[in-house]
Amino acid sequence: MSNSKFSRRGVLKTGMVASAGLALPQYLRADAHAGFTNAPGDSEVILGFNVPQTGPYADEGADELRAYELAVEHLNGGGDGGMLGTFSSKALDGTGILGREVKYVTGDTQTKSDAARASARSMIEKDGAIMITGGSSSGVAVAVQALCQEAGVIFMAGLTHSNDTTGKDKRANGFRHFFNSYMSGAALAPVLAANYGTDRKAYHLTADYNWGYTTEEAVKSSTEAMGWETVNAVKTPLTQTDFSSYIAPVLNSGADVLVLNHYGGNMVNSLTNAVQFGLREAQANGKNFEIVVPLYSRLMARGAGANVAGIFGSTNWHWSLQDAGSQAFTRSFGTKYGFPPSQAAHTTYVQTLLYADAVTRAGSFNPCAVAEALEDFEFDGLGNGPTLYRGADHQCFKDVLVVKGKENPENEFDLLEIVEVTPVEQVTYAPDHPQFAGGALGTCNPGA
Amino acid sequence: MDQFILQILNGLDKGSAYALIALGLTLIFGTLGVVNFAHGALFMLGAFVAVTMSKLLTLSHKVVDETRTDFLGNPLQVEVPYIYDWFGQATGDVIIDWAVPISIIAAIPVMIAIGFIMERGLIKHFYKRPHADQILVTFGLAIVIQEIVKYLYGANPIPTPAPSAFVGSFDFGVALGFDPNAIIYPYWRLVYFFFSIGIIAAVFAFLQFTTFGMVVRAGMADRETVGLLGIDIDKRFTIMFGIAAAVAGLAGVMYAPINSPNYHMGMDFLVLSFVVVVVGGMGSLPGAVAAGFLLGILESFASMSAVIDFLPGINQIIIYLVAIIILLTRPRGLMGRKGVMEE
Amino acid sequence: MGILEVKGINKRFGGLQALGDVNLSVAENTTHAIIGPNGAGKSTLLNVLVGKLIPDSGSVMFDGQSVLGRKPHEINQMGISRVFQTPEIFGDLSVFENVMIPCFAKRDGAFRMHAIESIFAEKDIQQQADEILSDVNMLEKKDMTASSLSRGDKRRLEMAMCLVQDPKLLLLDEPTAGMARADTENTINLLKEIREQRGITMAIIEHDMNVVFSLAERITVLAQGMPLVEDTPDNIKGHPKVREAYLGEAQV
Amino acid sequence: MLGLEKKDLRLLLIVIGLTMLAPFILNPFPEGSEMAQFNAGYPDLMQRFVIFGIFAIGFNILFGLTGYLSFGHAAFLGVGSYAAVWMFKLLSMNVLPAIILSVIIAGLFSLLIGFISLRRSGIYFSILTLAFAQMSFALAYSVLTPITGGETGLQLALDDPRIFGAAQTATGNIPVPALFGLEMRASYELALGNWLFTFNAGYYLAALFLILSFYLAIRIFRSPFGMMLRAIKSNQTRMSYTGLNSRPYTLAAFVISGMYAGLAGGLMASMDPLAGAERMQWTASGEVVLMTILGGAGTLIGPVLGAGMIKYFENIFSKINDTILHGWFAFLPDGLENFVVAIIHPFIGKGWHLTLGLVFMLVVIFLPGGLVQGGQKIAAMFRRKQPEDAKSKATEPAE
Repeated sequence: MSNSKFSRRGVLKTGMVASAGLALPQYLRADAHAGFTNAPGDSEVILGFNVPQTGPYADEGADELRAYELAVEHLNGGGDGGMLGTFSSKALDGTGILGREVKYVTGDTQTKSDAARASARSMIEKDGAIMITGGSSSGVAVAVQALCQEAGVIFMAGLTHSNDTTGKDKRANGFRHFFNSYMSGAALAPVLAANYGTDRKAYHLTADYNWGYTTEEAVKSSTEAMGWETVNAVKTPLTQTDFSSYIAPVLNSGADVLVLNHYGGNMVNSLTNAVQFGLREAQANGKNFEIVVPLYSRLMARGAGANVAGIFGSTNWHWSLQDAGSQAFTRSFGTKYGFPPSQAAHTTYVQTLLYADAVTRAGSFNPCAVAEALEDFEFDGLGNGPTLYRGADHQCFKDVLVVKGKENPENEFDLLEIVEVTPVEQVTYAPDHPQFAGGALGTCNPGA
Repeated sequence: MDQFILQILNGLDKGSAYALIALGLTLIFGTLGVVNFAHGALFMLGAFVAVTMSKLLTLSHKVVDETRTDFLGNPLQVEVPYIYDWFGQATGDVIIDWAVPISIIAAIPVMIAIGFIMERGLIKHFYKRPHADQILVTFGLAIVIQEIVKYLYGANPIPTPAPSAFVGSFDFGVALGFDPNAIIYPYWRLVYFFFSIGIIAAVFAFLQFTTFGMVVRAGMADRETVGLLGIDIDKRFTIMFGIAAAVAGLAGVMYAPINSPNYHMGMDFLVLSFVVVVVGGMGSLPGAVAAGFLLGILESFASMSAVIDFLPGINQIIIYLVAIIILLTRPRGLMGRKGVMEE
Repeated sequence: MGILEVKGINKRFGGLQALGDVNLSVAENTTHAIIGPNGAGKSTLLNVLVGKLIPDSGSVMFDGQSVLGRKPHEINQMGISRVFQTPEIFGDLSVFENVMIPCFAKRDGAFRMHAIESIFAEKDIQQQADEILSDVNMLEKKDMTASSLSRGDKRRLEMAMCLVQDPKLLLLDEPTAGMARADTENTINLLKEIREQRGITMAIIEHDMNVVFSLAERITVLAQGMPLVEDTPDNIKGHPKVREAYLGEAQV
Repeated sequence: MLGLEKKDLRLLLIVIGLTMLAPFILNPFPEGSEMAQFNAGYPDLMQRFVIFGIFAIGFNILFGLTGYLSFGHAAFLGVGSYAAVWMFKLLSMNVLPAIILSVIIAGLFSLLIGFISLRRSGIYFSILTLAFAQMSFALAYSVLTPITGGETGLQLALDDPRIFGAAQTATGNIPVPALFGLEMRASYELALGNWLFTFNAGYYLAALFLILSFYLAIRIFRSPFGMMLRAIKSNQTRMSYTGLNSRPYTLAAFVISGMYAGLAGGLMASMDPLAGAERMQWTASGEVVLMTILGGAGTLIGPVLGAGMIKYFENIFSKINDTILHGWFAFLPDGLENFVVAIIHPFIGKGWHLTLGLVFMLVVIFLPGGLVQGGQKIAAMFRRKQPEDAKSKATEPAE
């Protein structure tokens, strides 16, 4: 018995079975189609952009949405084409995807896994979305990725940095372009060693949830490998707003580096608090005291204002990169919206292009065909240099940027400067690396 | 020992923030009996008075600088604050630097006005309504205020630094004979602490030593009788609401440099402030203040890494755990009055 | 041996001796009044009897069982009902429901999980409720919300709620407080009627001498927490100590 | 019939009719039309309507009847969904044992929390329940990650034991929740002209539970127990001086409503096998409070309406974006179109919270008894307009 597990509204909407008031009990319509969820009709294809529109990450979500709209414009042949011109694969020609015009629906993840799944399900069930993308936290990414696996659609993760997304929680239908905790650690460690020496004592403050754990582990292991010592690692509650009681003891703990494994609002507050306590000017063990933020977000760094100056961190992409792809993207984004794009905007734009390209190369919207086309796909020209979408865990491998907060930013967008572009070899790991252990990709699910 | 002193200091500082927020809430909630879910929004509005002030002070006009280019390669438009034109750059910078203290002056009338409008326009009609209705209407109001702020200022936190004179920390350790850096505390947090104490003292003095305060206290105890005496208690309650809003707002203004304000900071503090008020005991101002300090200090101790190592997760739940223990051992919190919101 | 035997009750609130060695014996099938000037400890005594306060020492025996340490609802289940100074009724419920509740309490005890049965199927309870409402002349008001009743009707309703439980002892806390003279008369008559027709033992705490002397068969006088005298109304009337206590109050 | 009075039976029949025909009622607009945006007749949202309906009905048994305002009821829903997902992981993908276990676990958890919290009343009780729920949330999100999945939520995995079922499907995927082989996500689609109606197995299972829950709630409301609960709300002093012990009554009500929450949690996990910690956060507890008050606390149908309204806003309004707005107003001249879109823009998409907040305020200001009272007002208006009609209808035998 084959059931229609998820509706295929897209067909009806576009192909419009106008059977003039005739009751058509279309039970088990699966065979009538290509055999996968939400197979699009002949004229248009619907993508689901699921981003945080309310809650603390709403601005990041808004930037992602801008990038998606830009990507759709470019895919449909509008605008200046952005990174379509610099992308190494030339399959996309600005006529939509496989000749179908790209349409999209939007939803609000609220940065809650429940709400994100509800929103994604409505896109799949109601709007007939063939692919879901977006999100601004790992919890949401992992939750929606599992849902897409179950529903039989492709999930192109947005901003998600936890190892788990392509580690223990990886799924065959899910793909991540963004980098991860391990890569941050691997990229940061040598730069930190070069700048601060190998004889350092680190104190970690870690957000008490999955992403925090994986980031702490990654930074700890890669810095310890270089000779650093970890003095202490303290977990801080997600809902904490005032970190003073966690930061006050740091200076007297024997540590001379503070690592803030925090993101978003947590990062803004803990960094602001740390600077208030004078840690940046302080001396410890005869050295200058230093602060490190493993994952930087320029949007969020804005909230910390001048406090970011001189502080090292890593980022997936930055608009000041000089390669042709980055420049093309920054130009078309900046022209349309009047300010440079964030790394969240970049990764979501790239993910949309990569999906469209994979469909075109596969010649089918079937998620299994798309997944096959994405797996071990090598490309260039999308802002991160030569990149591999590894088939074993659906993680992109590319250069990682180590950045530093600018001392004298010229404007509110010019907060970070690139210190080093860590080459991809240095951040590559084996699929069965212990930090990514457990879980299995499974097999791709095309739905009913 | 030094760690211990450090966390007490920390707890006092945290506690003063809690006490100040709870004080405003308890004026409305514990004494007027209105379940005010919009109190957090008032706190947030206070912080955004500071944000607005610094935006106003840096209100700029654009000057094209041909020598530099922006990220798209066009000539750079440099923003020049009007205040530079009026006072010159040096004085202008000082004024901008002092935006937060300046906004305290602005916050008092603004917040009192907001409080008046809220009370006269909305809350007044809900004194006699069931608490359920009060919850719904104030929650709705809180969402609306929050969304308007989000619409105007975005969702991200906005840095609102303290004057540069207050940057850095005071080293208590040296003063007390410990190693340097053992007990340091940021100047601005010390300012916050003393500011809070000052406001709390002022509110108490106001209620204790003025006729107005006496009437209001009598009105809290027995509204009808005071009404019978021909005293217009409603008008006084409106003023009380204004004062409560001002206290919440001042708490917010001063908090802005500690954590960059964002539109949902009110909601983040809302639950906590309710817990503080109730643990302090309904209808008791000293109770709210005491509970604020108690929870602040305990929270600080719970965040010490030795404590967390011993009891993982204790820092996550300490406030709630303490609230449960206190409410189970003392039926009306620390200093609650009998019969206030017990039904 | 009375149905209610209070022996040597002491209760202190801080430094204040609220009750000092109080003895009281209420004989079955009588009306016993407890009087005394303000602050004499009448209310404290009443609260001890119903389990709201626990005395520091002494014993309270009701129908051969100790009352002390029991909760108000347990004491009610032993057969003591209480009428309050200002009527305590279920204001949000209908008059009919107000009297059904004590019927359930009497039949099913302090708690029963009858969550699925329909209230409309409880014919015996409904009948009892109807009967008591017609006894107090409130049958035509049975569907009204209790809070919308007049003050007199509220008191009658509360009385009905107590009577329907068929208590062994009815405690009345100033049943005529704040009433106009005509209402007071009505209440006196109502209580007399109850006393005669139902044979319920009553203990009345009262301030109004007129009421006391119209109803009581025995009177205990309290002053400053101490039992002054206990006697028949006639003997109490001319008792010098009583006069002194009340005059003393009047002077203040 | 069914031990119900005529009025209640009618209400039950209305609820049965509405839930059974929901796929039609919620999809009034043809596919592809501009108004299709407002269609809510897709499985996920329909399931959410009934599941949150159950949650709110249960909450109302406590709050509406006894007046005890629990601010931590989401904890029971969360615990229920964790229990269900663990059943899926350990036992099998059959939803029945999962739902049963979630009700039991939530019942036990609420017994514990209720037993402690009910030692206090009023606001003190509210804060105790809030504190317990916040502790549950904070711990589930962090240190209990091995049991709860923490941030990412508790999910199924390919290597789960599932001792009474297959760990994986033939195609190497995680099996989906099913009722004896009937998959919860299975749908039957009916196309009538341009209309498309979806009949989803999971929805109908949840709807069945809603009807049962609703029926049980009516019975409780009309039972002596229900009357006792209302009496507690009305006057606790009189309650105890009438020989009734309020504590077991309130505790029973607390546990019943906790079990309702557990049922909702179990169903939620059955429809979508993931349990996230945010389900237990105070905002989630606050949501059910708002649903109940919005619909009308203490009324039978109110909480269901309140739940439906909030979920509708959350899922439908949040998905309207400017592109859609431009589509709607494309018929207007350009300038006017942009103007209208700019006016509506703050209230849709990312502004859906604003709309919801305004709705809360408007409802409580103009309909003090919630949506139910609004409905009654409208009904009364019609009755006044056509008294003759109403009378002639009333004389007809109501079957």
